[in-house]
Amino acid sequence: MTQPLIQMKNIEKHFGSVIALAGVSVDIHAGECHCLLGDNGAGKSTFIKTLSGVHKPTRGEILFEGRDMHFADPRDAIAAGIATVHQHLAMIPLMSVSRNFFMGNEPTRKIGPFSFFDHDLANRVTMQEMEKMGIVLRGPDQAVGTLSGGERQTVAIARAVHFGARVLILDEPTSALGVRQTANVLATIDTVRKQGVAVVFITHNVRHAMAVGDRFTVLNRGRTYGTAKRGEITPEELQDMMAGGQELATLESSLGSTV
Amino acid sequence: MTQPLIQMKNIEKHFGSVIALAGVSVDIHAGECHCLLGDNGAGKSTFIKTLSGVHKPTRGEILFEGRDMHFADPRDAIAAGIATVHQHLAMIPLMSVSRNFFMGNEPTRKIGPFSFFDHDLANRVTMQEMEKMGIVLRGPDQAVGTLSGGERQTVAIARAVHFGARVLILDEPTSALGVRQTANVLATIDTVRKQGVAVVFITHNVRHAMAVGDRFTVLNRGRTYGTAKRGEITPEELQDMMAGGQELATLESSLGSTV
Amino acid sequence: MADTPQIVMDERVKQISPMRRAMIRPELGGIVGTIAVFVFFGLFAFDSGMFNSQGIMNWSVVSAQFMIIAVGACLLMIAGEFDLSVGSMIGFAGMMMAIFGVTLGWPMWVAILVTFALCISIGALNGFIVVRTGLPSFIVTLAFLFILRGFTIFLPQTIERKTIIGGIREAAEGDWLAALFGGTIGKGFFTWMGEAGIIATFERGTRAGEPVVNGIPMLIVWALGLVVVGHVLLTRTRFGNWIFAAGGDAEAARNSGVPVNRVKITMFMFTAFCATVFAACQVMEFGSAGADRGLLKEFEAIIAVVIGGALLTGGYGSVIGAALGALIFGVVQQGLFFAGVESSLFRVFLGVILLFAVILNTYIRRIITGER
Amino acid sequence: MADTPQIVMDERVKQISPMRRAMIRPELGGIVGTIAVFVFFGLFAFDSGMFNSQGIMNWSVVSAQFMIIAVGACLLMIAGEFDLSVGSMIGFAGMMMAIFGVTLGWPMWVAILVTFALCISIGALNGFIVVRTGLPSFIVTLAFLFILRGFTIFLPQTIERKTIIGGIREAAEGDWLAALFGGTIGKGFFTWMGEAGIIATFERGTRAGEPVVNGIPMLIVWALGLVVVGHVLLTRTRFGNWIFAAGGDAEAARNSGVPVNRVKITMFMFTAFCATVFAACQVMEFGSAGADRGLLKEFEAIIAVVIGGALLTGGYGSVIGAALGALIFGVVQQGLFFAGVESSLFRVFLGVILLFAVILNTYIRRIITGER
Amino acid sequence: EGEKYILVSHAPDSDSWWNTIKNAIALASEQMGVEVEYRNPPTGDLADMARIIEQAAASGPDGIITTLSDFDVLSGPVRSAVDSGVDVIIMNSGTPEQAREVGALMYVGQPEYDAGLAAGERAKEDGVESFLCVNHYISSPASTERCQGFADGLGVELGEQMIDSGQDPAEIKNRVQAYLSANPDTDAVLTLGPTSADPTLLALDETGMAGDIYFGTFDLGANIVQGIKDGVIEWGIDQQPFLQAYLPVVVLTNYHRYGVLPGNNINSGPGFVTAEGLEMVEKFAGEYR
Ligand SMILES: Nc1ncnc2c1ncn2[C@@H]1O[C@H](COP(=O)(O)OP(=O)(O)OP(=O)(O)O)[C@@H](O)[C@H]1O
Ligand SMILES: Nc1ncnc2c1ncn2[C@@H]1O[C@H](COP(=O)(O)OP(=O)(O)OP(=O)(O)O)[C@@H](O)[C@H]1O
Ligand SMILES: [Mg+2]
Ligand SMILES: [Mg+2]
Repeated sequence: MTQPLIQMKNIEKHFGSVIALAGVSVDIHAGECHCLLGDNGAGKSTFIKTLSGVHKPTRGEILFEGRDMHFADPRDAIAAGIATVHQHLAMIPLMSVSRNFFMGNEPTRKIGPFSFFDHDLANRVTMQEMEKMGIVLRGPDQAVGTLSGGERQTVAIARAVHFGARVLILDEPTSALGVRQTANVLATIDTVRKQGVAVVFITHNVRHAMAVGDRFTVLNRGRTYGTAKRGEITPEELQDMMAGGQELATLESSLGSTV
Repeated sequence: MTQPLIQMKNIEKHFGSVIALAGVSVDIHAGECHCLLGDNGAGKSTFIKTLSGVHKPTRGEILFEGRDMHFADPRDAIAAGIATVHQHLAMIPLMSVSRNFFMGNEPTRKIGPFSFFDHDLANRVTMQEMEKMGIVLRGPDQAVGTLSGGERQTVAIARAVHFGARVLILDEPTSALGVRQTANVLATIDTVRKQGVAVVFITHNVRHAMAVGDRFTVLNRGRTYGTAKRGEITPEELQDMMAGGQELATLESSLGSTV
Repeated sequence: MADTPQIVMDERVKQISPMRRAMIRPELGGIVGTIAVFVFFGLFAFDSGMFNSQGIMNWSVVSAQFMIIAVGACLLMIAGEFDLSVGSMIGFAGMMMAIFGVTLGWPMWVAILVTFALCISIGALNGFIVVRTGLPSFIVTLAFLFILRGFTIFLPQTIERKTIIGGIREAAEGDWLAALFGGTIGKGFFTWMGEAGIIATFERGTRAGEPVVNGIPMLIVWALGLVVVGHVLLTRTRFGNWIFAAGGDAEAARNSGVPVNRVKITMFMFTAFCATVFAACQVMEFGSAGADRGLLKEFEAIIAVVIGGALLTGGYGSVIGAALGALIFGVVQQGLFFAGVESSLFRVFLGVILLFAVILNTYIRRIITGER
Repeated sequence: MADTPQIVMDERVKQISPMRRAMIRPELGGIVGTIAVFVFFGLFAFDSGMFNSQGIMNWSVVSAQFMIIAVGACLLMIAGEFDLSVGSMIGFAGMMMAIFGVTLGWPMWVAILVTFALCISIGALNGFIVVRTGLPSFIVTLAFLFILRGFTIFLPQTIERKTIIGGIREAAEGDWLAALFGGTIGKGFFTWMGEAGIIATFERGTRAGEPVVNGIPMLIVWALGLVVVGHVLLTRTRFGNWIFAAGGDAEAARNSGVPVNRVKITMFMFTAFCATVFAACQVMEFGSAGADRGLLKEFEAIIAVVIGGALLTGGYGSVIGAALGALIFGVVQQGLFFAGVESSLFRVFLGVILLFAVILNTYIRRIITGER
Repeated sequence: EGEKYILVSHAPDSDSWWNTIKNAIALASEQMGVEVEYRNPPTGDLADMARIIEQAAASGPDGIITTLSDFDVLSGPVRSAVDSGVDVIIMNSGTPEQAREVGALMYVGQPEYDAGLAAGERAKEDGVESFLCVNHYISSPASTERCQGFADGLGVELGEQMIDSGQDPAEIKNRVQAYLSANPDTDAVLTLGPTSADPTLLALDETGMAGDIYFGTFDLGANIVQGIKDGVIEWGIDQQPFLQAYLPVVVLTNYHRYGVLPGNNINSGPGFVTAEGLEMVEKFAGEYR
């Protein structure tokens, strides 16, 4: 096995009196989709936020291609090639799609000593990228607020794909999406992975995870509960792990199969 | 078949230039779980909001036990026995759990000519009901903002169950929940249904729908796409309907089975 | 069917001691501040007359004034809105009472009642515009700040050719309703105290021998009454729950069956009511109405409420806290005079206290609500 | 792998005509308002001298004043904060220039530069407190409103024994930097116009024969300069995108790599810079600094910005709009005088215009952003 | 020795005219060896001022010096102060009659309406028929009285000749210009103090009307004195605020020490300051004048 792109070792994160992460270790490889699973409040979002520079871990280390990394803020993580689609959308409804698309990564053009936001480029790229994802915008200056939830999610993913050269993190991207949109997102993950990008995919849906995941790490109450490879585990086993090891047998029998 | 508890006939709803509902008809029976499915933006939330009194339908009629109903605002719907858990949580983070629980339905006690909020009763009932749902609170005066997302969802459902004598509407209650919490909610739906309450359950997850649904209505672009009974339809057929009739065959083959 | 799995207390959170929990309440900042303020002035201004009967009455009256408008502002702020037109409303209400009662010569009780009706309607209009258009109340009430002040200057100027109308005390003589705002109570008790030598008496003039403080002004009675009513309304009634809900998240409250618009409009009306009470007490006590009355009172009300721990964005706060905030504000303001601090520095103190108070309150609130 | 299904335009939305789309922009309210205002006064005050060269200069200068502070307030408001200390800052900055330049006798350019540095640092402090504590800027800047005004009264009183410090014009004589704020430009051109009879000349008094308008005041130059810089910054640069993002949703912007805190603090500093420019122009023109300068200017700035279509809660607005808002404000204010309207009614007009403007702007904004 | 006096004014603390008062009491307290404090309502709200007088009385000083800018509001608190044994002198605004009525020892000042009236009569003699009164403090009754008195002195209706100018110098300047160009046949301008006089000077200078239009003002300041010197301002009505603050302190001290008291009220104004004898005025304008 090659050297992992990112190694996160024994990450801990405390918020005041709340211990959100009590030691989580995960390796992320290029060209692989790593699924992060676990109960509500298990610490998945907190964990990926330490990776994307939003939170500084209280303890533990992050190695990027074997070298120690310290992100002071999300800009650093983005600069290092880590693109994130957060659970609670990182879109600004009042701004246009193209301004949102390039938020924090604005293309500039120099005119004399001054550098200006290159609107033409931004608009062109935005239209192209959105078209690739199968969404035809009225225009690049349409406000994000006028898009449907699924469309917004798609903008966020398209943006992350466009900029996220090395690692793409998706925090429950499919939870509010319809079947068709979900299929779309899963297909995108598949494409991106095949291009050699490392994908971290958080979901509560076993089927979505099984559909695209190469490896599965389950968190439980702020700790790593276990990691499994594709093919080594059945959906039912995975589901039991996600529920914190509790067998959901009684539910199964009355309501049928895996939820 | 008995008379439906609620009949909604040709409901239309326009927002300015946007036509959100272009004529949707659904019957809801007591003791039955009616699943409402459909793409993002199909109009599911808008539809149930006309039922719960949030929106007034532009056209169409609502019959409650055969009689014409007009809800001026959510209070009327609640008074008629329609309890709703909205997609975007109807909880107020800064308020205590018991105040949230009884919001809009405050129990009062008369002292002389004045009626006062009966805090003791409210606290007692809240603790009881939350315990029934398997959540032990620090105390009834704990602020909702300190609960995890799953716990909040549970408060909302417990509240609706407690007050929703006749009809319980759940708008994507499981989308952000973990496996265990989801199982919990599905089990609750099952219990409530067996008590003779009519349940309207919105979800994007075919398996959740199949697990508890008695009938399935699929909306598409503001219209009823079709209604099916449990046992008359396979999960795969249902999924195709939800995606607006498009076959997701290509996706299936590469990513395996239903998502 | 599943038996619902038993969820146990989260081991990942440190327990908070019951003692600490009992202390952590919205009013805590106000209580701490009040104690601090009294200790401070007790040390630095004790022999300045601040704590003799006249001195106590002095800062009590000032605090009571702040309290009256703070109660209204507090409930409105908890309901998620605020009102910048309070100060102008005070000036306007006083002026209307004067115009009705003196210029037009109506019986004073009619003048007062009509003014109350008028001002409460303006409050309702404010609220109506806010809930109807969805505009921020900052802007709507800022507009009314100007509109009401404009009329308060324009009307007497046009009608009476001056910006101040006097003679109200004479017009109100013997009026039953005016006495509710202008008089004092407990006269007998204070006279007794004066005779017993417990409080000082006048030394000369027509009132020689009478006690220097001859009763509790109705202003204070109103203030305490409003605080009690406001507190009970907020914490002990169904309507109080609606106020919190409307301010916490209007949309969520509406969906849960809370009549949010009604609650907000009612609170705007209540704020207008408080402003009118303030104006009535002022006019009856001083006997005149001027175009400059109430300037900047809206800020003073907001400051008292915020010092008292309420959240500017709504949904959180307490009337008791606001009342303590008003007390702190009043005591500091008058106390600085007693302590002989250079008066232009008063504002500097006010600003610094305000900053400290909100920082303390934010800290307390985060503990209570688990806000992040 | 799936080929992504082609999603077509939603047939459930009526198309908006290109003409309508071109018109619907944040400035529209401002443009419509400006036209309305000019038409109105063109009809009712045309022969009052409002539109001769002197009259034009008259309302231009007033509007330019508003513009200078409106540009700062606009960018800050778009970045999601606002500043109630602008007015006090104007008074404070002017007073510091006077104390440095006159009392301490420093060269005027040193005095000006030091004052700029000082005021911008105070702006940064405001911003720092806001981003650090997460308190609403309303409260923090309200505290500074009091603190700065307190010092503006206290300092000269202690140092100079007066609250107006004059003699600044004399101290600034021949100073290169002071000329940037106090002078006029284009004198030659106006003299020529006067001689050519294009503009009127004085008929009586000490300056008979000179043109009635003898140059464009630097105040106007600054106003236009700031509007252009602000507009380019906001719409054409990367930083401008950050301003929108910081105001639209600070958390989302931060997660996307926008340095939100830096943006907000910078905007507080820019607002302070604008206030100081205002103060410098005023001090140089009038030759004195007074403790009462700048009262209520914070509201006037906010009103201009809001009339210009910006959203009070941040993330939306335009500098051109704010400039038009300032123009409307200035023209209405002066126009009412030209038209001979009773001057105390000015406030009533202001309030009514403010209400109408925001309602119009809200309507436009909903169309643009699809807000609900 | 060390008697304690409190001077209460009605002015908001940004009003610069009161500065002279502060300087005067500083000087008087130093010379007489007494302690004098200055108090005022921060926003100029007279109801707040009533509280300050009550507070002052409560703190038990030997005497209070206060203005009586609204008799209705202030008479109660002042009378209580008198009755509780504090000696009071009324200064600046109010009238001698009102001072007597509240039981004050005496009145030092310039009755505002009378001052306006005198000014109006003087202007009438000089042939003025219409005027503009620049009121920068419209909500204060005293300033309106000045304008009213002036109008009555001229024998004309005040009407819309009084404008609410606000306190921003640029706005004052431009409002004056706007009024004058809309009403070009205005004969005279009356300003109520340095706040409105300074910008008005500039306004007249810019419109070239300086020296041409009849210009009178209340109260003095550095620029006003310069204006008088330049012949732009006809006269300034000097109510000599220095005396209004200085004399009461001296009177009270001597009264308390030796029991002596002047037999009458002192009118510190109106005195018309014109181009003659300006030297001392010029030197101390804004500080002691
Ligand atoms: N800023 C914060 N301050 C305090 N506690 C926090 C903070 N952020 C998260 N937590 C707590 O940390 C724990 C982990 O939260 P996190 O959001 O990482 O869970 P999650 O696994 O993403 O859950 P979900 O599946 O519901 O999204 C929770 O108990 C949460 O309440
Ligand atoms: N208040 C409103 N004003 C304008 N348009 C609206 C409003 N509410 C909903 N819509 C539009 O109506 C359509 C239906 O929205 P709705 O929320 O009902 O969809 P949904 O089926 O619940 O979707 P999802 O599965 O994403 O929750 C969407 O196009 C939405 O943009
Ligand atoms: Mg999460
Ligand atoms: Mg929905």
